[in-house]
Amino acid sequence: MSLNVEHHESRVLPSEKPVRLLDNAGHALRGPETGGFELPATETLLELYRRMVIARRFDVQVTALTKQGRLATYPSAYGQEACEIGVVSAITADDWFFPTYRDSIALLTRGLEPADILQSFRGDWHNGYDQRAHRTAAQATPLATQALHAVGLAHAARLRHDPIVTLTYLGDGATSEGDAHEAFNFAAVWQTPTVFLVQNNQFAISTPLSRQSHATTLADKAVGYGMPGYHVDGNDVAAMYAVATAAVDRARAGGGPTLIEGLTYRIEPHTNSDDPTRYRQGREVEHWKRRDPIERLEKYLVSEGALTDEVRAEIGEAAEALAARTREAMNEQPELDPLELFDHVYSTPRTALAEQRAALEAELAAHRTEEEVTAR
Amino acid sequence: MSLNVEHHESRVLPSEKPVRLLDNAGHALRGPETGGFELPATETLLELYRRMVIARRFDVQVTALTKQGRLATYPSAYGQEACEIGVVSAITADDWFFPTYRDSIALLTRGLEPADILQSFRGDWHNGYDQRAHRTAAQATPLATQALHAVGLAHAARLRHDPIVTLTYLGDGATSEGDAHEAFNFAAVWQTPTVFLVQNNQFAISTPLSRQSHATTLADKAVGYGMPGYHVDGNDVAAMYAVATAAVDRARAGGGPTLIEGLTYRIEPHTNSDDPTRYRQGREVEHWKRRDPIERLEKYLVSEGALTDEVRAEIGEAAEALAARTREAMNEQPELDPLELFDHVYSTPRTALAEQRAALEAELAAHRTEEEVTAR
Amino acid sequence: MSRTATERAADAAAAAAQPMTMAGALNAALRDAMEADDRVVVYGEDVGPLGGVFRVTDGLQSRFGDERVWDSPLAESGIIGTAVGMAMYGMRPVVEMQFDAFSYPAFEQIVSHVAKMRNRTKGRLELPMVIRIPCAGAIGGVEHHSDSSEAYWAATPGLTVVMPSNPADAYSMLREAIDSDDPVVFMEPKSRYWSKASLELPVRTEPMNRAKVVREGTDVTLIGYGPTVRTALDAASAAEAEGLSVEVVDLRSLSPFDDETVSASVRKTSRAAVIHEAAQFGGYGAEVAARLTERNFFHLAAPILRITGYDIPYPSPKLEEHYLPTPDRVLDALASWEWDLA
Amino acid sequence: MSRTATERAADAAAAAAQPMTMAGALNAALRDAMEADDRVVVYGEDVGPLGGVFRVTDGLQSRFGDERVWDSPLAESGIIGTAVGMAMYGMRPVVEMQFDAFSYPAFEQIVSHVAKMRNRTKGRLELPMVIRIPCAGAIGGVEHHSDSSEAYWAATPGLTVVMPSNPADAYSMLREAIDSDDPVVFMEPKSRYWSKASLELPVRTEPMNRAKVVREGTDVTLIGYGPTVRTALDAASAAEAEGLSVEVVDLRSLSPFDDETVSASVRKTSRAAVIHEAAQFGGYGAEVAARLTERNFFHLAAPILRITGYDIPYPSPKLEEHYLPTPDRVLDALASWEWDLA
Ligand SMILES: Cc1ncc(C[n+]2csc(CCOP(=O)(O)OP(=O)(O)O)c2C)c(N)n1
Ligand SMILES: Cc1ncc(C[n+]2csc(CCOP(=O)(O)OP(=O)(O)O)c2C)c(N)n1
Ligand SMILES: [Mg+2]
Ligand SMILES: [Mg+2]
Repeated sequence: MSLNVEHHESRVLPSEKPVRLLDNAGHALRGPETGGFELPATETLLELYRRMVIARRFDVQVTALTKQGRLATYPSAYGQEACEIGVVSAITADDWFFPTYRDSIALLTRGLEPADILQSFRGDWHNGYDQRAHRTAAQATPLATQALHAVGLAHAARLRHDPIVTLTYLGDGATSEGDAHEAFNFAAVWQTPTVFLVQNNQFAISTPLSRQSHATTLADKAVGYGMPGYHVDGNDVAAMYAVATAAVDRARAGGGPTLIEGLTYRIEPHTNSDDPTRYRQGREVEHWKRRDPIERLEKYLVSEGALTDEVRAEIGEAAEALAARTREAMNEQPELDPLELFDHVYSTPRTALAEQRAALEAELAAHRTEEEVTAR
Repeated sequence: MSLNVEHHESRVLPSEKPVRLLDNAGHALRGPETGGFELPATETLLELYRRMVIARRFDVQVTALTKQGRLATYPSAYGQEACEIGVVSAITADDWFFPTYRDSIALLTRGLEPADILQSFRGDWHNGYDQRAHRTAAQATPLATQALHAVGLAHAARLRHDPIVTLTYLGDGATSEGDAHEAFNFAAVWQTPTVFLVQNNQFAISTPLSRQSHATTLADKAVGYGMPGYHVDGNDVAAMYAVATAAVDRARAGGGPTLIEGLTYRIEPHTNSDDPTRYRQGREVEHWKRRDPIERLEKYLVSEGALTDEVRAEIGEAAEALAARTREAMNEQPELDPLELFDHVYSTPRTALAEQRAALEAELAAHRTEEEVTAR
Repeated sequence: MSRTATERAADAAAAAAQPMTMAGALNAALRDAMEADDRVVVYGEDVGPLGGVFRVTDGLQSRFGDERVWDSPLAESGIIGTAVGMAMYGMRPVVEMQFDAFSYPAFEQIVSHVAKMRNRTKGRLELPMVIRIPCAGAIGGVEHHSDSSEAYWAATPGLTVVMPSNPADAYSMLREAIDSDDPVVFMEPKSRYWSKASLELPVRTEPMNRAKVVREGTDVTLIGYGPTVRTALDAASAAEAEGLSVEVVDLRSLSPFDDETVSASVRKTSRAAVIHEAAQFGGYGAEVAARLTERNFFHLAAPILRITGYDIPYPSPKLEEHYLPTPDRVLDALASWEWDLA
Repeated sequence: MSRTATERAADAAAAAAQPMTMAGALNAALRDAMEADDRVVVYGEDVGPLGGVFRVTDGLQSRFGDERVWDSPLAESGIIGTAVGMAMYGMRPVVEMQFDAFSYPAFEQIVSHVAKMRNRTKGRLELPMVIRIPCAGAIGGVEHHSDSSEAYWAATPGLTVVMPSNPADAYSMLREAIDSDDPVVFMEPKSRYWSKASLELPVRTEPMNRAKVVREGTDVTLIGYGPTVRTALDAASAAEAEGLSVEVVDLRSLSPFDDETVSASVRKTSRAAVIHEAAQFGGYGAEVAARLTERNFFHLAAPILRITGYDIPYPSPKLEEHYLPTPDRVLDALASWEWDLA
């Protein structure tokens, strides 16, 4: 599958109606709504389904653990699985991924261990996985900053003639930041192999999209950079995957960056410490729950006879196993070494830090002695 | 005159061919190239001509004075008069203007005194005019930052129900800055009465447009904010004035912001300390000199019989008088009081600053005594 | 027994006084400032219906409408840059940066414009604006949520930088900051948001540019601001048990620095330590130590100590306890001096 | 008379040695680093055909091609942010911020990522990148062209901050910065760009994290960095005429601070002053004074002085002479002490 020719050759406005391959009842669509994209093969969709189900189970589990106080915070992606999983599934293990705090489930799909993903949210250390090994950057908190890293890394790879692609996620709110603009622009000017996914979940914490942008679609922004932009139904994993795959292919072939907007909805609060009743109606949430991305694909797969009870059971088991592994991991409280605080700041050792480290070491030793004395 | 209806109601790509009302030979155009804009009345054009001629004389004079060392630096707008004068002429004295370092001649048109405009370039003080009295902000150096000020001020005026408009200029290079993006976005979301003029003079110091943007036109950026964008021949003052007037009217009527790109060329070096031979061909400069905005309008006005020898002579005299006033002003070396350095930092007095002021005062007094002693 | 007028007034005050958190006091200050002056507007990320992530702007939008209080797009440079324009037009914007680290995108607007506008225009254009920054750590925040940015602002001429440590000051200083014709960086220690005091509004404490001796003592001066005033007071109480008389100064204003009050205390005690959460190297404590030493060198019995965070990025939640300057660490530092206690 | 090998080598060196400006030395360092390591790339605003507004990158693009040296779009956060990505991939980007004040849009990328990446990833991801910043004033620059931003960077844990004062150090330290696995903020004093020295390349001076005693003396230590080393040396010569023996230390590295070298000097002389262009309040000199006092209090005969810019925004060209710490001002400060000269 390849992107429409027009998008290569000239500037075209993204369609106002989002690109969609499956409607909410799980029926395959034809005609202009598909934007010329083809429905992925059933086995591909089944695999996406599997990943989404597992991802959601994980997400629900972590939210529960967070409520139990096991984690300091957790930004849920419940309801955004079509974006989260559909797009990250379009890149290979050799490609680099630049996620945000919201995108833990995409990391899971990328093969990272729950224990490693959640280290930062549990509060052990700011980042808990080997970025280079997984070709997955730390989940960025300062909004839109990671998009520039994705562009820079893509450019470096291009200079090295490595045929990799970088993929970065950002939120609707993050598109307002200067860094988003600079990332889009650098990518377009340098023609880097970068795919930007804007997950338009319609809220930035409490701030609705209408206070964030006056554009018809967020994909419209692509026009101003001379790059193709796609406005896609973000609850249709078939469409998300198809558009992302085309964008990734194009990037890998030297065709430059693409901006994809997935129109979706944040079902859960922003994080566990948020109170969405202050700024939105339960009705709206209910409306979007009825457009659940997993159910939509499920209906299609069932109608195609691809999702048998057997497969469903197998997926369910895998999901439960993962949830159990996640619980176990979060019930462990690894011993952290406070002295490690000093060990990674610089590669070149510093006397002042060594002094401070020694001071803390003495303090800890004194504390231990005190405890021993008290214990006796 | 009003803007095309489509621009209000829906998103439309700016025309790839710049909007133009007079061709390079000074012939009035008809048809699609005009973008539906009408040629301003001849007396308006004559007034614009007058302003441009005076502006250029000033610009040439200041460049000469700078070469003579009278000024620390001067960024010339030679060749950009259609943008500089055409657009600023579309606002009233009650509106606010937010210029850059490049836009001295627009300030001149706005009625500011050469001596006041040039204070900063001569190095006396960072800003030399009463911004509030002239409703003209300081000429901004940090690129694109002033665009946000323009949006904020417009929003404040709107909240106060004052029917004013804010106009800000920025360069092609400045559109790459995060602040440009944030300004466009805030203006569109808040629907502020703001007109953005991007003077695309095709260079940011030495960096050509192709290294700055991959967009078909810089006006395309408007689409991503849901605001109208116009790509205009920046050497056609008739077009610049017509489009700007329509945008100003629309803004004043509550229709929100507009982005105007004027496609022009920087004839002079970036500033006096620049060496353009390092990055561009003399031929290119010659090519653009042949598209001179003043000559173009002159041809039209002559053909219309509006530019008589008498008028020409009168304008020439006014221009020479201004040049003379500028020379005089720059030949004066006003006595600066170093102690004033401490007087304007805070409105609330600070003991530490008073101490430092006293120290400098003592130092200056000691120095004067020393000089007197030496002189005797 | 008949009651005096003073007694009756005191009773009325006590009746009007109400227990209030620092977040509540700040909220009240915003409300009262907005009532008093319709040029005051409040905007930033999530300050509208949500009332800010710390609820400091709670209820303001429903009270004053969305032309006085609104959610801006998510862009800090945009927030500060537009506030500059609004202040140029005579408004008095009070804007919020959600956390210290998220003020960094606005650094250019703050340093190159907010701080410089008045001087640039020879006082013809003032920028009466307040930049509220929930600051510092000790709240178990994940990365980027516990920075201490005060050294950056304090090092920038043209800015006024203040940080209250308690609800009464929070109210009073915020009112004063909003009334000021100078731009004020108003830093709110997050870990103190839920600290309580009984307040009778509108409470007015000392002018915001003055430091305050919050505990008298004779042996040593502990200098704190924001969250570390509590630390200093706790350390002082503990030290008292060991026979040490500790004076505690709450700086309140970081820029300007109240040389008079702080130097007087240091001259009295001849020993001092400054306490802050930020890293030590290049931190605000360096200025405190340097200027107090310059001005009081021959009155000092020992160098001024800095009891601070380490020279490392702020740690993750589980490790922050080892980073923060605790009362224990303060006591250890005091113990490092030789005391000849009676 | 037969010549020794040493003599011959010295001759060859003298023959190879060439007069060079600091700008030229930096240019040569970039060229040699790029020759030595093809992971080194150079980009920023106008660094290509123009060679940078100070010509530090002159000729590099024509030598190495535009895949090694190129003009980026005009966006500083974009420059630093993409450099982070490039360094993550194993490149060694050397990027230029055109002036101090134009690094401010990149503040968030520098403080929240460049400084924190290594620590965040427990050393798994290093960012070997160099951020070149032409810094400070005294060049008659209009507003925003003469800021001194070093206090901001030095206060940020995770950054290494250095500033050469002469062509030999400029070459040597830039080579070392590029070779470092840590991100380095490399500050180049604009007013010294045209200062000259005779250099034999590749010159290697002391390690970049060490301070250097550039003039020996016994009565007082003047501590400078970048442009103020010259100021200190000039003041020292003038003071000599008045019988004062002045030692001058060139800090070279602002973070880390070379406590060993500087403390040794201060212990020897018992008096010290630090000189910088930036405003005094919260400036880098505060850290210098604070830490030297902490470590050498009982060796000091007087408080450490700070001879600096005033606490105001950097002035316009015609007034900067009154702002800058001149040798005269240094001499005045020294004269304020009571000397018992033989
Ligand atoms: C530069 C910056 N400013 C503010 C914040 C605080 N913050 C964290 S998430 C968030 C909302 C982001 O919304 P969006 O980009 O739509 O992503 P979502 O959370 O909806 O996935 C805000 C304001 C931040 N992390 N970084
Ligand atoms: C934030 C910032 N970065 C860099 C600079 C240095 N600088 C001054 S003018 C200029 C080029 C601007 O080009 P453009 O916006 O096209 O305007 P022009 O000079 O062509 O009118 C640069 C890089 C600056 N002033 N501000
Ligand atoms: Mg969102
Ligand atoms: Mg330009």
